[in-house]
Amino acid sequence: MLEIGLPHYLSVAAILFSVGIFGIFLNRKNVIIILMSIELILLAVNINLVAFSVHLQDLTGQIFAMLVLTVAAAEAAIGLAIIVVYFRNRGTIAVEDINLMKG
Amino acid sequence: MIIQAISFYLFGFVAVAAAVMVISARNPVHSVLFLILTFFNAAGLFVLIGAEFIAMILVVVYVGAVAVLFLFVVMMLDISFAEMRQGFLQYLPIGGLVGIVLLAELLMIGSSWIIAPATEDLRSFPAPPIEQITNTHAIGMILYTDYIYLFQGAGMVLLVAMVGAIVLTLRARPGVRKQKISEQINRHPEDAIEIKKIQPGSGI
Amino acid sequence: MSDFPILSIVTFLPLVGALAILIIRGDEEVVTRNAKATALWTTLITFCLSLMLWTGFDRTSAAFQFVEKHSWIESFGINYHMGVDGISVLFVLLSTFLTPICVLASWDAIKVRVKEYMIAFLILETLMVGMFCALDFVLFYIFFEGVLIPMFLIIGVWGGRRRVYAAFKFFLYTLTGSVLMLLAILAIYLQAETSDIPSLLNFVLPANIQNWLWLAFFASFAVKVPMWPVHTWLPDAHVEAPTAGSVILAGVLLKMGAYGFLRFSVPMLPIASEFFTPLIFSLSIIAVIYTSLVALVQLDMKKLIAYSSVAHMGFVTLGIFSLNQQGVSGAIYQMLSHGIVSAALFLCVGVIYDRIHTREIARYGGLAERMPVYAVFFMVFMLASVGLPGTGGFIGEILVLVGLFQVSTWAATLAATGLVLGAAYMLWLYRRVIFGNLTKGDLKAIKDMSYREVAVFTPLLVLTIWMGVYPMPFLEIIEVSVANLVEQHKTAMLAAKTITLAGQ
Amino acid sequence: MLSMSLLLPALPEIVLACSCMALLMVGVFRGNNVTRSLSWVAVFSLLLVGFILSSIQTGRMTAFGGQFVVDDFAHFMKWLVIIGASLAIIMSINFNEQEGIARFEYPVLILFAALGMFMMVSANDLISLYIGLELQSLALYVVAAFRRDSLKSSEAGLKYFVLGALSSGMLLYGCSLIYGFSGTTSFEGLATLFKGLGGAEPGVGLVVGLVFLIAGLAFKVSAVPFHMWTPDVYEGAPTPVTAFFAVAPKVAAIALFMRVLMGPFGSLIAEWQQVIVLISIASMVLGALAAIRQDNIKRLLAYSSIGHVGYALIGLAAGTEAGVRGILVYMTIYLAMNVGTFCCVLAMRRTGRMVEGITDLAGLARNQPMLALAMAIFMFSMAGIPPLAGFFGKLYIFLAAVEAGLYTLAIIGVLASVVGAYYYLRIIKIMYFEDPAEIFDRTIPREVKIILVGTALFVTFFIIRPGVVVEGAASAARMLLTG
Amino acid sequence: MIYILAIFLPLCGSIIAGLFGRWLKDKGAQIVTCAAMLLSAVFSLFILNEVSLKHEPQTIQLFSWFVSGAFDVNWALRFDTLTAVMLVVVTVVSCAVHFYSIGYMHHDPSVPRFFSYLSLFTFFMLMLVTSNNFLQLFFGWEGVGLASYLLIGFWYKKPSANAAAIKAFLVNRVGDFGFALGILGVFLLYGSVDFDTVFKATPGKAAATMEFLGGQFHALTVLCLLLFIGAMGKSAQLGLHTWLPDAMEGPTPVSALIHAATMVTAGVFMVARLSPMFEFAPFALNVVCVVGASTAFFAATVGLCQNDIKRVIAYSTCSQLGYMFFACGVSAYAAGIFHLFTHAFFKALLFLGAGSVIHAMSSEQDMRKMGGIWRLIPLTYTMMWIGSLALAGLPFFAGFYSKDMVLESAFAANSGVGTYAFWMGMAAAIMTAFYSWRLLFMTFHGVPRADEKTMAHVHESPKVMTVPLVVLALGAIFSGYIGYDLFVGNSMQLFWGQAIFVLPTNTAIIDAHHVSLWVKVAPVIVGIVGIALAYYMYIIRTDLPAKVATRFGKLYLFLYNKWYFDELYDRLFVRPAKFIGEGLWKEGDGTMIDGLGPDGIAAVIRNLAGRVSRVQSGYVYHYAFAMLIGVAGLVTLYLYTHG
Repeated sequence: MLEIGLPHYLSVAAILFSVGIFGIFLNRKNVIIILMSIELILLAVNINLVAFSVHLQDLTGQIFAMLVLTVAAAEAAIGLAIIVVYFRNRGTIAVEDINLMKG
Repeated sequence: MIIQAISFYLFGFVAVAAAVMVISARNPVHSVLFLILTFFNAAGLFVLIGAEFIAMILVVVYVGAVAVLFLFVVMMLDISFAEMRQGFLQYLPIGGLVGIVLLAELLMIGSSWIIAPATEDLRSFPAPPIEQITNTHAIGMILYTDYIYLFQGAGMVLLVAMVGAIVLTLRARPGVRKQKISEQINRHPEDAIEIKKIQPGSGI
Repeated sequence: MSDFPILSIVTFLPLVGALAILIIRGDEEVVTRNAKATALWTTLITFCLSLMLWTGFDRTSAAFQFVEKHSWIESFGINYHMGVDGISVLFVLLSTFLTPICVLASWDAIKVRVKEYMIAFLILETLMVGMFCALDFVLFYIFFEGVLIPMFLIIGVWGGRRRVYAAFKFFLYTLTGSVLMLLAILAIYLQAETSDIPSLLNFVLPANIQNWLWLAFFASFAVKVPMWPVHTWLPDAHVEAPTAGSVILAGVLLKMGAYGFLRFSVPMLPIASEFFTPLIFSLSIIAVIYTSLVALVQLDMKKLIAYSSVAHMGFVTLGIFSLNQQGVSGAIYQMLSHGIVSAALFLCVGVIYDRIHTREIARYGGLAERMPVYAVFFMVFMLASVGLPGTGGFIGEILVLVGLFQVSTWAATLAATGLVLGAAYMLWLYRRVIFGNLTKGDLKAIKDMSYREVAVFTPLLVLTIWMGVYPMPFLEIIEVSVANLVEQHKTAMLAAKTITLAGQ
Repeated sequence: MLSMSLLLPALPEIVLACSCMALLMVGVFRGNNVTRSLSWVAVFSLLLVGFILSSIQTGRMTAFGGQFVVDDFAHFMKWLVIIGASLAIIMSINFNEQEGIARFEYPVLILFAALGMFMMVSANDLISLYIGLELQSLALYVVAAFRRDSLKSSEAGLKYFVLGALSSGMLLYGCSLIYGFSGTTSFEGLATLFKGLGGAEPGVGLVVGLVFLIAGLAFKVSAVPFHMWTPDVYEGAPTPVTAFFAVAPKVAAIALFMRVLMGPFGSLIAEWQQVIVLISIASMVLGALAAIRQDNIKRLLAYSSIGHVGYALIGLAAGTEAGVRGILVYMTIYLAMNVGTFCCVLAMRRTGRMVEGITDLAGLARNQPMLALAMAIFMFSMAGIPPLAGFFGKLYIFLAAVEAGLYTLAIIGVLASVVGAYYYLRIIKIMYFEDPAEIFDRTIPREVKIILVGTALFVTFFIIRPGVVVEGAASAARMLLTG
Repeated sequence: MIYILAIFLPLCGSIIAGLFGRWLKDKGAQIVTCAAMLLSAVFSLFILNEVSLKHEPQTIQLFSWFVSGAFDVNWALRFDTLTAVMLVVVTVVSCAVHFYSIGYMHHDPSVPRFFSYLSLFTFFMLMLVTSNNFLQLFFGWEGVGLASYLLIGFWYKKPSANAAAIKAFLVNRVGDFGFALGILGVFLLYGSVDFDTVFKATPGKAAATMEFLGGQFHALTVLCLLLFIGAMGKSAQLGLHTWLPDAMEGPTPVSALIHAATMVTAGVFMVARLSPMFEFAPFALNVVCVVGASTAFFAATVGLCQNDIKRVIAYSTCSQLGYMFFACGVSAYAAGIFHLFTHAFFKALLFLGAGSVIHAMSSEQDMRKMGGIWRLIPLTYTMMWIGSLALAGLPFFAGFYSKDMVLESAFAANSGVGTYAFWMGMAAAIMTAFYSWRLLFMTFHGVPRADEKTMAHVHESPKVMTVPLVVLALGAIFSGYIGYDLFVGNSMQLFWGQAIFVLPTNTAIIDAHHVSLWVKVAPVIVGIVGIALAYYMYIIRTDLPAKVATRFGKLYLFLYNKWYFDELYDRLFVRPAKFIGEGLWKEGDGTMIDGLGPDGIAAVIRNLAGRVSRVQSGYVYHYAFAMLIGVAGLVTLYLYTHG
């Protein structure tokens, strides 16, 4: 219990991952929350990667994590831009209102 | 060792708790703030494990850029929080069930993990001992050489993000007055004033 | 002669005609006229060319003749391989013979989109002929399945009131069967590492997979034949199709299924064929009796004839799976004569449909008074359908029964009841349409057949009688190949038995 | 110092990236009024890339320390991407002008997406896989919402983005597990590792990671149950974009799928075959079923593409060279059919406005027989009816399935294709059997017309020399498997 | 050449009249067909002379019909005595009927068609009798059925005629069904369908058995019974007789030719022709005998109560055919054929006479509306007397010789079935006499019951009709006397040659010459009794028939309604067939096959499609949820199967 090893980090990552996923499909209010959930997921991945990297004593994981961070930032930018565009058209970003197309 | 453990549990617990708050806070502004908290704690975890460069990047990029961007957009869009919808709990049982199953599975993998044999030989870039070279230094040595391809690729990703964000949100609004200094300086009287000769007594 | 690609020419000439029609431009009327003329000439020339098959066919050989072979998909060993033997050559002729008749029959009946109609028919001819000539499995399948496209359009565009339902039913029903066959073809291809039909005819497939493959083939061919209980697409398709569509459907397309049984199921899967013979017999006999009874109570002429087709094709399958000389020859002969006779019967319906625009039997009666010539033609074809000796229908039926009786007296007896029932519904139909008093107002002014119509019917009539009185020229062609087929089947069964015995 | 020869294998990508940036610059400085010429330049640069691709192509080569690989397989797929991207740009030129969204960023973004696809196709490392995927995805998110004043378009972009990001998350999570439990991200390393197992089961973590990875990739090819975005995005995005979505990303993603599963995880086929079979069946069945009730042609095509992916995955499930070959042939034909079909959709325009209802096609055969004929050819081809090209696609796929002994899968596949045939026929029915509706504008842009005719001819006459495509696919497949 | 001409001239006549009738007009068609027929008749007599009297039977091979493996069938004409006799019967009667028809049909609008049909019929009949194999026999068999169908339905506007035509064809088909199976069996047993081959091989197959419908039976018995079913159909024997009375809807000359003289006797001809087979199937012979005897009795009873003049004669025909069959059934084929021969003349005479009456009465056929016209049409009246006398078998008329011979043979067979046949025959004989004179008395005597207008029109028929009557009358008077010796008398063996085969043990026909006197006299006596009874009831006590009818109401109705055969068949076959057909169509095809098959599947798929579409709700979180379920499901699946 006191010996902090890889499983602990992986568990934290797994929990964060799950929280992120919960956030996506349980959220009815605001699309931005979904974006944040995604950030949580990516964070979980990064924790995984870094933990593994350290455990394996291999730098690839950290490089990977860094690239993930970069991409995540880009993704956030695009995502927010799309939300802004949507908001301009629809006047709301409530998740429940985004269902013009279905069937 | 104890300190390490305490720190881990502290960071870990706060990170998870903040994450839960992110998705459950009623006010999106609070969500963003909780997100920032999560990131800080994650950074703490990274430091704890010895990946200080990533930790710094996390703070700089995420807290400094991404989270602020979120905050900015949240503020800008100015959602009225009065009309909170119900229905959140409607899908909770089934959704929760599936989520928990998945979580359980992931945790199981995490705790009962077996690393494949022979991984020692497969490592592409063994991390040098921390005594010889720092984490940041080591990353710096390979990022621009061995990973130049991916680095450039990431650059393209950022470029696309930039182009995309502009293409989507930038609009040239008619009627917006902009200061064009070169034009102002280069103005000549001839351009600005037209002299009309008027016959006296004819009126305008 | 030997290197003259007659089969390819016969197959693809109609396609050339279709392209020619496609590029016809001008106003509606000119296009219509030219399209008709082009289609007629193309089909007639095709027919004349196909007569070379008749004259040049070596009647003493069971081998494939007029063979053409070009590599097509090299890495898979799939070739463009064409050829005919005694089993298929007559079907080629049947197709080329019926198509000009269809074109003529549609001359005035089709008034809208004539150009497209003719194109569809020409493409259909290419595919039909190609299917009978193909000596490569993949090639065969392409032709076999491709037929669906023009037929779907013909039924759907120029059909009757419920044409959409009928066209879909036809298409999806037959497609379902065919795709399963495709899997079987692939399995055979992988087993034998060739898709060349002549080679496959000599290839022995493992006994344990034969049954599955056979069932897959059955799914396709049984629908096409059609056998009970997968026949229900046929009445609908027939009723809704334009006259010429019904003619081709009954005349040629139904034969494709039976041809498939003959070409593939029996020679390639002998053990399974033997194993499933009781199934085929049961279904065929049910078909004969069941559909005859159903035909008895039909109110729509075309539907009645459609159901009669199912019954007649029941005889064909019975004949094929008798697996002896008379049965198989009879089945082929029955197909040919049914191709002519049912085609003619549909044309007969078409003649009056063109005038009164209804196929309801009750709307007719007493036509003999106003249309004596028509009555005669109709009578002859009706009798041929009944299987009266002296018409083509008889020879096929009696040969099938002769073959069948040697295998199973039960089957033969039950099948023979079809003779009685067949007579019942056809005569009753004839009586209700042709005989009786002419009371309906719109029939009083009905005109007898025009010269064009007589020209359409005469060759059919001549063939019907010819095939009944002097069938030898046709049987001669069939015999050797059938003998070969039956012989091979026997050898295969013998070999299979020996293996089983050795295994014990 | 990297010598040029080391960069040579990646020359097409480098050229493509440079032309992206160059075009961007030109656009920024010259503004939107050069969009048309810029689009053509983009097409030419794509062709130039293709030319370079063909001229440097010699066997299998890796670059950047093994993160990047080119071989016949990549070559084949890249050509498909080039074709798809070029056609998407050409199709959009007039469309965008008519819709008032003719902006120079469009061709640039398409080029970026193509670059991403190139990277995906040539990925030889989990990280390069991810970067390529993201590059492509980000560009696609943007073009999906490209008609930013349209609610539908922006909704499409939003949905695509949210779900795409989620899928990336899953994929990444999978990557992280794979990395963690194997110690490497390099495909070669993974392949060595799994071969070394000699058939023994790898760790649970690895396989779960693989499942997550598959889920992420399945999202990109829109396989069930990761398909839900497809209809909405197809419907909402501008039509040329939809056309692009329907072909190029699918080609790239399926290439990646093959690259990953057949390459490093090739010896783990027992672990993933079942998963792919399930996904494949679900895709075929759902694609066939859900399309039946559709009234919007783009939605219908979305479901159709889901179904097609299901078929392509059969080849993957076979896990053999024949399977890969089948997929390559299938994707080639699929590309032609879809581009052609979308050209027809582009032609559906009344008094200058797009119409997308299937019923709007009513009686098209009377008004515009040639357009209807082309559409009918594509529909029959998609239904897999010989002698059209679509049949050959299915033929090779099912050949692989039968060869691999996947009989149940094959049977479900063919039966689903029958159900699927229903809705293709329905379109033909509406065009040919029904009374004409209001007439469409007869102003089909010339480029679109040419593409239409070209694809229709390809689909129709594929039968004459199927060898050309098939042989290429065969050698590509061989190289993917044997290296 | 003459042989061939004799057969094919009628065909030529038929084709010419049929195809070119429009141009030839009535006259031309009549001339062509009658001339062809006349020539054919003359040739037939020549052939009879050559073949039977000079004993030169021969077979003319025409060409191969069809060959399939061992199944080898040729077109061939076989001429032996049996054929020659039939040829003469057919051509002579046909010729008479042709000429008669010129007068009878001259009002009809489609004369060429009628003559074409008549000649066509004759051709088929000739093909039938000259056939050299089973298939050709079948060809002629069905051909005459066709011609009969056409001629019965000649007046196609009359619904009853159409119904009768179809009935005739269908009932015949039922018989042919058996016949066809018989042929199949013959081929299976012998490997050939040529008469010569088959007959030669028969003794060797006497003990053979064959599998039929799951059981092993004596082969020849099975075959003969199957073939006999065919004969029953064609010759209207009990059970398959129902078509014959209805066939009277056709023009009267047709009834005379087809339904009295020629076609209906084809069954008898067949049994005689196949005597080499039947002889080895004693059980089948017994069946033939019983069926024949029963028919003779049954038809006679029905004949008692009919009111339609032609129907009476039709039932009489049916009854007489019964005689012929039971003669064959006791191996007295020669007697059967002899009766066939004489019967052809007098029955054709009766029909044509009846036709003459009908002609005179303006197409009235109901005897209850006739009466008292004998003075007006004396010649017809005479002819009817001659015909009736011959039918009743009064001495020195043709029927006397043949009928006696038949009855004596039955008696002499000295077997159970023979005795049954004899007594049935006797009973039929008395009824025959009764109804014949009932017919005469009701038609010609008593007070006229027709209306004024009809009576005013009554007139003797023209020459062209009466001359054939006279010719036939001559036949009816003398054919018995002339033929007796040849057919059944001392020259019998020589005359028939190989045409009829009788086992030496079956000696009925030879013994028939030596039966006790009462047997010889009895038929005559019962004939006279029958006539007297008729005289008493219809001339002296004209109120009696009605009383009898009411007294035995049930029986009368039973007989009047022909033993309810039609109703029975209607209930048993016709209605169920339609009912089942309707059921199979609507329920079987519609509800079951389509309902469960294409339509059902389509409905299910459409339903599923709707559900699937609803799942696509448009909400992002649903989509995400689907992905989550997907990935969780796959992971779980993996862990479940591999964990």
